[in-house]
Amino acid sequence: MTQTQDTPLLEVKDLRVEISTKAGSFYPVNGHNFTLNKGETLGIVGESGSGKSMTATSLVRLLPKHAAKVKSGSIKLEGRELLDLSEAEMRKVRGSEIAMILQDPQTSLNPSFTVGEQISEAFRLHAPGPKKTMRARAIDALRKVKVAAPEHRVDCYPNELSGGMRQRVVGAIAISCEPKIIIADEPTTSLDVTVQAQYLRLLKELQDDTGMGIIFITHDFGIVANLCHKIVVMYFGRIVESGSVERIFANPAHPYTEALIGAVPKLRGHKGRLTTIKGQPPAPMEPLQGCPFAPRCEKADSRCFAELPPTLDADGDGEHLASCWRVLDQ
Amino acid sequence: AMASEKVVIAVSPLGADSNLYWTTTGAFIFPSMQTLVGNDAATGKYDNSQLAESWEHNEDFTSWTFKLHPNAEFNGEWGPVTAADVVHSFNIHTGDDAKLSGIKQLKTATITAVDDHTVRFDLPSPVPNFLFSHAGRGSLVIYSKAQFEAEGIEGYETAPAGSGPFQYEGREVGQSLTFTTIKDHWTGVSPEFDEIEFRWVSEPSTRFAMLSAGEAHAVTLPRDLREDAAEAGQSVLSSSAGAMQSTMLFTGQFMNPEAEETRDARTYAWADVRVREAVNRALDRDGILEVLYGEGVEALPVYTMDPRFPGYSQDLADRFDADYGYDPEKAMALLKEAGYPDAFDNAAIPLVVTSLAGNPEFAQMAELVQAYLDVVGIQTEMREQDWATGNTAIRGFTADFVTPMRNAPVRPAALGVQIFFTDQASPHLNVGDPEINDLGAKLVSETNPALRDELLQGMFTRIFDGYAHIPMAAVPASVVVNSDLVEGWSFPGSTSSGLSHYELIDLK
Amino acid sequence: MIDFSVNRVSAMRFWVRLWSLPLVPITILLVVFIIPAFFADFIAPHDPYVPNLRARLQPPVGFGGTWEYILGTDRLGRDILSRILHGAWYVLAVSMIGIAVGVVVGTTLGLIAGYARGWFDGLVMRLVDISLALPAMLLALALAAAIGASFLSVVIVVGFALWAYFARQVRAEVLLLRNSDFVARSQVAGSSHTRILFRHILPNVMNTIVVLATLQVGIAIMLDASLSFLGIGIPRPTPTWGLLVSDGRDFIATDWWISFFPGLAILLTVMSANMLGDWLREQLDPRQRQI
Amino acid sequence: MIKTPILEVENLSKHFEVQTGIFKRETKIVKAATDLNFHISEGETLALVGESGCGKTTTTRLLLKLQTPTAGRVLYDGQDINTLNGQGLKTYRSKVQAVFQDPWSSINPRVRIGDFIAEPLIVNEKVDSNEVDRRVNAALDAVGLRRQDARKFPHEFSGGQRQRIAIASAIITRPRLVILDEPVSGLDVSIRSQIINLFKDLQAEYALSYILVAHDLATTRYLADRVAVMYLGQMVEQGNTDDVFDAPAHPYTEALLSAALSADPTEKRTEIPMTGEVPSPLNPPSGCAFHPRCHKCIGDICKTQSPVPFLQDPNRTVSCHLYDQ
Amino acid sequence: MGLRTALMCKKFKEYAVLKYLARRVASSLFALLVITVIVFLLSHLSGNPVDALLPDDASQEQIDAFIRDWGLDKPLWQQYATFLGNAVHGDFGTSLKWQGEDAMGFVLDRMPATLQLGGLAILMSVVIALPLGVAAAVYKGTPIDNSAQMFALLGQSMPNFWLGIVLIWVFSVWLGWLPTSGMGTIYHAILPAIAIAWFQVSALARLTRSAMLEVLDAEYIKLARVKGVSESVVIWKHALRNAAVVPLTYFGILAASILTGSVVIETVFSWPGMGWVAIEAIRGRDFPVVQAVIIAYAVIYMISNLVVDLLYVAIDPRIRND
Ligand SMILES: Nc1ncnc2c1ncn2[C@@H]1O[C@H](COP(=O)(O)OP(=O)(O)OP(=O)(O)O)[C@@H](O)[C@H]1O
Ligand SMILES: Nc1ncnc2c1ncn2[C@@H]1O[C@H](COP(=O)(O)OP(=O)(O)OP(=O)(O)O)[C@@H](O)[C@H]1O
Ligand SMILES: [Mg+2]
Ligand SMILES: [Mg+2]
Repeated sequence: MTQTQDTPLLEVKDLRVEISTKAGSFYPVNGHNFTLNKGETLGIVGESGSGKSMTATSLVRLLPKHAAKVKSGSIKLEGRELLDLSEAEMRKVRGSEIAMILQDPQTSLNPSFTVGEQISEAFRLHAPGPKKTMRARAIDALRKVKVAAPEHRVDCYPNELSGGMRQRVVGAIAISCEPKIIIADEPTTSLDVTVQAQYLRLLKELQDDTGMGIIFITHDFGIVANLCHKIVVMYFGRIVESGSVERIFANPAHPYTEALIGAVPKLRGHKGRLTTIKGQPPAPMEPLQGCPFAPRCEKADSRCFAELPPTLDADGDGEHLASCWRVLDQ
Repeated sequence: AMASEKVVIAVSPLGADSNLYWTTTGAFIFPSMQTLVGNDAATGKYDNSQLAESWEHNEDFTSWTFKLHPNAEFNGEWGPVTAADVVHSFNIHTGDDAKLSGIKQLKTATITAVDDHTVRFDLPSPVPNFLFSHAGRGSLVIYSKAQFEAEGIEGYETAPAGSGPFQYEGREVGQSLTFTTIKDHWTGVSPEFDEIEFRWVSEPSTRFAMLSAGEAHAVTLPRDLREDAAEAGQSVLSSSAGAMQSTMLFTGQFMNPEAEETRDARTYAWADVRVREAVNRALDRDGILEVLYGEGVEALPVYTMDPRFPGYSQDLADRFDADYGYDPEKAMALLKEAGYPDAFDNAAIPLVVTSLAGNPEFAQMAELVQAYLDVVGIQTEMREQDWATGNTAIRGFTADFVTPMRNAPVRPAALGVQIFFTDQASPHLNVGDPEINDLGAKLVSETNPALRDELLQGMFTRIFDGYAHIPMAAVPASVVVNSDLVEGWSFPGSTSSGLSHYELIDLK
Repeated sequence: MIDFSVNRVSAMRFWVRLWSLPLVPITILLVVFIIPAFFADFIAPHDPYVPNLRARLQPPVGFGGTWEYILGTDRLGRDILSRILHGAWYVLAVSMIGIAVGVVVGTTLGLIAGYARGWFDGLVMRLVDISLALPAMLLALALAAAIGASFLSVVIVVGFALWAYFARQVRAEVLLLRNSDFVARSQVAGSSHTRILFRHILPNVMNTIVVLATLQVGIAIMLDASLSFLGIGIPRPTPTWGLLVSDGRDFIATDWWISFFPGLAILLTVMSANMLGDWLREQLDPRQRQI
Repeated sequence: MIKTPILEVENLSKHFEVQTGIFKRETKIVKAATDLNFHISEGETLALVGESGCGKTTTTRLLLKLQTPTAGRVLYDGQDINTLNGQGLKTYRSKVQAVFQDPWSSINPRVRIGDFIAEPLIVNEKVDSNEVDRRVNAALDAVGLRRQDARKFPHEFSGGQRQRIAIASAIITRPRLVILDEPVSGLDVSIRSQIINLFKDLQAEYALSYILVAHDLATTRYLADRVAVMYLGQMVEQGNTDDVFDAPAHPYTEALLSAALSADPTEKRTEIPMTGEVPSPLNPPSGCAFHPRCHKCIGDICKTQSPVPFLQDPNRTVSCHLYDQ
Repeated sequence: MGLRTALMCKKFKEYAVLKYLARRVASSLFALLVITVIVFLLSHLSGNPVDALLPDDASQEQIDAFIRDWGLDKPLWQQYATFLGNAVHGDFGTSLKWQGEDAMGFVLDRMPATLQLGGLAILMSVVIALPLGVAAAVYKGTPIDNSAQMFALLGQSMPNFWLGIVLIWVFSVWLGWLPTSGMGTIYHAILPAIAIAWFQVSALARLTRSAMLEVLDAEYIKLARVKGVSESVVIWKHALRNAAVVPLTYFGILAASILTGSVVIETVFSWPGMGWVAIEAIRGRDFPVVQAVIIAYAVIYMISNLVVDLLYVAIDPRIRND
C-alpha cells in the first residue's frame, strides 16, 4: 500500500471553513490536513454534524453560498491550487476531474429528466458531441455500472428505477468523465445491505480499472473497514485521528476513535456490553477551552480541559496522527 | 367638424338593452326612431318636430287626431311613414309583452287610420294629457310595418328601421350602440357628424376618464364629478327643462283613518302628522341640495307638481319656506308633543336607500338626511339595497320610511299625483287619505281645464299641508361634454336618460 | 414525513427569534389597525358621521389643507382621518369574525375529513371543490340580495370564501399527521380517536391555522372592499375602509385624498398582516407552502 | 427451559390494495405479509430481518393492532387480539408497547415529555396523579433521564434522549412485550450503543420480551435470541440467532449475511454475489419469490412452486425447495 | 419490454386516461348539480324579479301577467325541476333583462371576452411572477428578494377596483398610452389584465419562490452543480422544471381568483364579459342569466382544474410513470 509518487492526487493543507449565521460563526472544518493518492480510498468518519459533508463540499467549492466560505488553507489537485481557480475553471474541474456521489439516491437524480439526459449532460459539458453519440455514451456508462438492459433504462425517469439502480446511475454520472477523484458522501446509507454490498463491489472494480482516488464519507465502520485504505476521524470540525485502516482499528490512538469502534456491535464475536460515549457533541457555537472531546472522554485529565492538544505523531513514522495529549504519554 | 367624425357618448347602462322599445323601461334606440309628437329643445314644449305635423282633440279629450308629415319616410328603403305604421306600432306597443310605463294610457284607447296620413285615438274617458303618450318618456314609437311584414320581429331585433335622423347601425350587447347619420333626412335636419355611438360604462370615474382622455364627446356623470369636470375645463350642459324630481316617501296607509287599528307603532310612527312635519322641518334642504346638486336647483314644494303642467300652485311654492323650512327646534318640539321617541316601542325608523344606477346622489342624500334627523332625535337605520330589493321591500311594506325616488316631471302632474299618492297607485304608494282619493276620482272624469286645475291644486295642497311626503328638488338632466370637441347641445330632458336631440350636437 | 426537527432548531433560537421580530409590520398594524379599532372614540378628532357642509372637500395638510382636518374631508365635510379611525373597528371585526368562521368551519371539516377519510372525506372535498368553483363575489351578491347587505352577510361571505382553504390545508396536514409515528404510538398506547384528534393532531395543525389565518386577513379585507364596491358591503354610513375607498373612487383624479388615505390604510394593514404571516410561517413552519 | 409464549402468530397475512398506473386507476395487491407463523416467549428477543419492503413493519403493525390482518390470527395469552375489547383490549394495550425508528417523528412535539410518557398509563389504567408522577419518575430513572425533564418539551432533547423518552413511555405500563421497529437506525453511532445497552438492561430488569426489527445484522445478532428472516412478505427462515448466523440454511439468509460488512478490517468475508434486482412487491416472482436472485436455484420447481416451511428442528424452520426432498 | 406489451401498455394508458377523465367529469357534474341547487335557491330568495323588471308604478295586471309568464307562481321545487330539466339541454330560459336573448347563449357570447381577459391576466401573472419568484429565491435575503416580495405584496394589498381606476387615470388619461375602457384591440385588454393579474402575481411569485427554495436545496441540484453545470442552467433548467409543478397546482385557484377578479374589473373597465353580465343580471334579478352565468363560471373552473390535472401529469414524470 505504499504510494511512491511525488505529488499526491489531492493535498489538503490547513483547510478552514467558516460558517456565519445570525447567531454567530464557527468552523465546521478546522485546520484539515490530509492527502489522497492515486488508487487510494480515504474514509472520513465521525458523528453527525462533525463537518464531514462540509469538508467534502469545500473540496469542490460548492459550499452554501451565503453561509459558508473557505477561510484559509489550500486544496491542491495534482499540485494545482483549486482555491485560486476562477468559477468557470472550477466548473471544468467538477465532473471531469473531481466527481461527487451524494447520499440519497432517491433525491440526487432530477425527477424531471430521463436518466440518459442526466448522464449525457455530464458528457456534453466536458466533451460536446451530437445527440446520438451522447445517447450511446450514456448507454455505455450505464453498462459500465452494471445496469441491466441499459438501452431501455436510458430512457427511464428516476422514479421508474429501484434505489440500487438509481444509485448506480449516480455512479455512472460520476465516472462518466473519468474523474481522478470521486468524493462519495454517505452513498449507501439508504441502501439495503445486499444492494450496498453490490455497489461497494462496483466502486472497487471501477477504482481498480481507472486508478481513481476515492474519498468515502460514512459513519459505518463496516464500510471503512472493508473499503478504505486510510481513515480520517472527525470530531467537532477537527481531524482527531488519521492513519491507515489497519493501524487505527488495531490500535486507536484517540479515545474518541477507540470508543467509536467499541460502540459498534460485531457481526461475530462477543456479546458483552458495548462501549458508550457519554453525553453529546458540543453545539457548534459553544465556547470551548481545551480538547472538545474532553467532557465526554473517560480518560480526560486537567490538561485536556485546559489546552487544545496539537496534532501528534502516534507511531513515530508520520503515518498515524492523532490530536490527543495521551499520545505524548505513550 | 372633420370629414368622418364619430360622436361617442358614454352613459351608465340602462335597465335593458333592447331594440324593442315597448318592452323596456328605457332605451337608447331614440336617435333612429321617432314618436308622433316632439319636444322643443329649448323649452321642452310639445312641438311637431317628429312625425305628426299637427293634432287636435275633441271637447272632452276623448278623441285625438294626428296628421302625419306627408313626406316622412323610414330610413333604409322602407318607404313613407303612414297611418298603417302608426296602427301597427300601436298594436305592438299595447301587446302582452309591453312594459313601457308611459303607454298605460294607450292601453284603453282604440286607434283608427282615418286616411293614409291621419290617425285617430278614441279614449273611454277624458285624457287631457294624451300628448304625453306621444312625446318624451315612455311614448309610442313608430316602427315600420313594412319591415315587420318582411322580416318579422327579428328585423326589429337586428336593425329596426326608424324615421329619425340617424340610421340604426348595430349593437354590441352590453357594450355599445351605433347609429349613422342620414345625409338627406326628410326633416332636412342634418347632423354635422357621421356616426354616433353610445357606450355603456357603469363606473362614473371611467366615464370621466373617457371624457378626459378625449375618448368620449359626452358623458353623464354624478353631480360631484360634474363639478370636478367643470373645474377641469369641461362643459356641463343642463337640460332646458327640469328633468327629474326627487323626493322621499313615507309608505303605508298612514293617512287612512280606518287603518288606525291595524297599524303598529313602529311602522306607523309617521301616522302622526306631527312626526311627518318634524321630519320635514329637521332637514336643511338648501344645504342638502347645494351639496348634492349644486346651485340653481330648485326646492320642490310637492312631488309631481311642475310649473309646466296644470295644477301648479304658486301659493304652495310661496308657503314652502315657512311650512317646510329648516327648523330643528320646532321639529324637536313637535316630536316631543307627539311623544317621540319615548312613546314608541322601537325608536329606529328604517331608512331604506336604493342605489339606483346613475343616481349616486341618493346614497349621499340618505346619509345627510340621516344625520339631520339624528340631530332632532330621530334614529334611522340605513339599508343599502339595490333597486329591485328596495322595491320588493316597499311592496311588502317591510320598508317603512322610504326610498328617495325620482321620476321625470315630464309626466303631467295629473298623472303623477295619481300614481304616487292615491288609490290609483300601486298599493304600497297609496297613502290612504280619503280626501286625496276623492279628489283624484273626480279628476279622472273632469274635462274642464279650470276645474281640473282646481282639483289638482286641492290634492297638492292636501299633500302639502298633511306633510304626506318629504319633497326634495327639481333637477335638470345634465351631461358633461368635452369642451375641446363639443361646442354645444341643447336638449329638453324629456327622455328617461334625459338625453335627446342628438342631431343638435354642435361639434367644434 | 414531516420534519419535526425544525421545532428543535427554532426553539434553540428563541431569543434570536425574538430579536428578529418584524417590528415594522407590527408597529404599522398597531398604529393603523389595532389601536384605532379599539380607541377610535378617544383619538378621532371629529365625529365620523356628522356632515359639516361648511368644510366640504378640504384637502389634506400639505396640499392646502389645515391641521383641523389632517387628511382632508369628504364630499359631505366629514373628517377622513376620523372616518378611517372609526372604520378600523369594523374592518377588524369583519376580518376577524369572518376568518374565525372560516377557521372553525374549515378546521373542523378538514380535521374530521383527514382523520376519518372515507365518504366524509369525499364529501368535504367535493364541498371544497364546489366552494372554490363558485366565485365568492357572485355568491356574495346573491347572498347579500337574499338576506340583505349587512355586517352579518359580509361576515358570512368572508367565512364562506375562506373556509375551503382551511379545510384543504388542514386535511392535507392531518393526512400526513395521522400516519406519523407519534399518532401510531398513541394508538398503541390505547388512546381513543377523540384523544388522538384533539391532543395529538389538532395542536400540530395549529401553526398552519395561525399562519393561514394571518395571511387571510388581507384577503378578508380585500373582499370586504370589493363588496363595498359592488354596493353590498356593510351598509353606510358605517365608514368601513372598503366603503371609504369605494365611495371616493370617482374622485381619484380630482379629490384624490378621499379614497387615497383609506386605500393607504388598507394597503398598510394588508401588507403588514402578510409580512407578519410570512414571518410567522418562517418561524413556525418553514415548509408550509403559500396558498 | 420451556417458556410460555406471550404472543402467537398463526398464518398471519396482510395484503394491501394499491392503485397504480396513471391516475391511479389500476388496482394491484401488495402481499406485505403472507402466512406468517411465529411466537415470542417471556423474556425473549425475536428479530425480524430482511431487505427493505419485505414486510417487517407491516408485521409489527399487525401485532400492534394498528392494522387488521387480511387473514390469520395474533393470539395474546391464547386470545385473538382482533376480537379483544373492553378490559381485555386495555390489558393488551398496556402490556404490548412499541418504540419506533425515528426519534423525531415518534414524539408529539406539542406535548410535554411527562404527559407523553404517561399517556399509556392514563388511557389504560385508573391511576391518580400522584401515582402517575411516581411512575413517570420511575420510568425516567430507568432510562437515565432526569426527573426535571418531565416538564420540558421534546424539542429540548437530542435524538438519543428522545429515544430514551420513547422507551420510557413504552415501559411505563410494565409491558410484557415491546416491539422495536428499527429503534437505533435513526441514531448516531456514538449514541447507538447507549440505547442498545439500555435495551439489554431493561430486559434484564423487567423480564421484557422484544420483537426487534433491524436493518443492521450486527445489532440483531447482538440483541436477539431468535431471528426470523423475511423475504417479500414471507418468512424464509427462523431459528436461534447463533444457529442462523453461523449456519444459514436458506440461500437468501446466506447471501444476506455474506453481504453484511463487519466493522473489523481483519475479518475475511466471502461475499455471495446476488444477481438481479430486488423484485417489486407489486409483481412478485412466481414460485419461490427468491428464485431469480438465488445462487442455489434448483430448476423449475423453484420457478413454479412456493416452498412450504420445513421444520429442521423444533426451533428452526426453513422455506426452501432445497429441503423439500 | 416487448413490442406487444409496449403496445398493450399504451392502450392501457389511454384507457386509464379515459376512465380517469370519466370519473373526474362525473364528480364535477355532481358538484355542478349542488351548485345549481344553491344558485337556484339563492337567486329565488333574493328578491322578486317583478320589482327589478317592472316599473315602480306597474299595475297589478301587469304584475300578474309577468308572474304567470315566468312561472313564478309555481312551487319552488317545481320551478327547480323544470329549471334543471331545461338546463341539462343548455336551456336556461330567455333573459329577462336582455330581451329575447337566450340566457346561456347570451352568457356564452360573453365568455370569449372573459376568457380573453382572464387568459391575458394569467399569462401576465405567470410571465411576471415566475422570474420574480425565481429571482427572489436565487437571491434569497438580498435586496432583490426584498424588492421582489415588496412588489408582489403591493398587488395583494390594493383593492383591485381602486388599482383599476388609478391605472386608467395614469395610463389612459395622463399618459394617453392606452384606451380607458371597452373591448377592441389588445391594447384595451392591457390595463384590466394588469388590474387582475397583479393580485395573482403576488401569490404566484411567493409560491414560486418557496418552491424554488425547496428545490434549490435538493440533492439533485447539488449533483448538477457537481457535474459542472453552469448556474443559469441549474436554475432555469434543473430547478425551475421541478419547481414549476408547485405553482401549477395553484392554477385551479388562480383560475377561480381571476374569474372572481374579473367580476369587479370588468365593471370598472366596461369589459363586456361574463363578470359584467353577472353583476348586471344579479342586480336586475335576471334569474335565467344569473343561473347560466354562475354555472358557466363553475364549468370554466372545473375544466381548468381538469386541464391542470392533465398538465400536471404531462409535466411531472413522477406521476406520469408511477
Ligand atoms: N448551510 C448551513 N448553514 C449553517 N450551518 C450549517 C450549514 N450546513 C451545515 N451546517 C453546520 O455545519 C456543521 C457541519 O455540518 P456537516 O453537514 O458537514 O456535518 P456531517 O458531518 O456531514 O453530518 P451528517 O453525518 O449528519 O451528514 C453542522 O454543525 C451543521 O449544523
Ligand atoms: N398502507 C399500505 N398500503 C399499501 N402498501 C403498503 C402499505 N404499507 C406497506 N405497504 C407495502 O407493503 C410492503 C411491506 O412494507 P413494510 O413497511 O412492512 O416493509 P419493511 O420491511 O418494514 O421495510 P423497511 O425496511 O423499508 O422499513 C412494501 O412493499 C410496502 O410498500
Ligand atoms: Mg453529511
Ligand atoms: Mg419498516
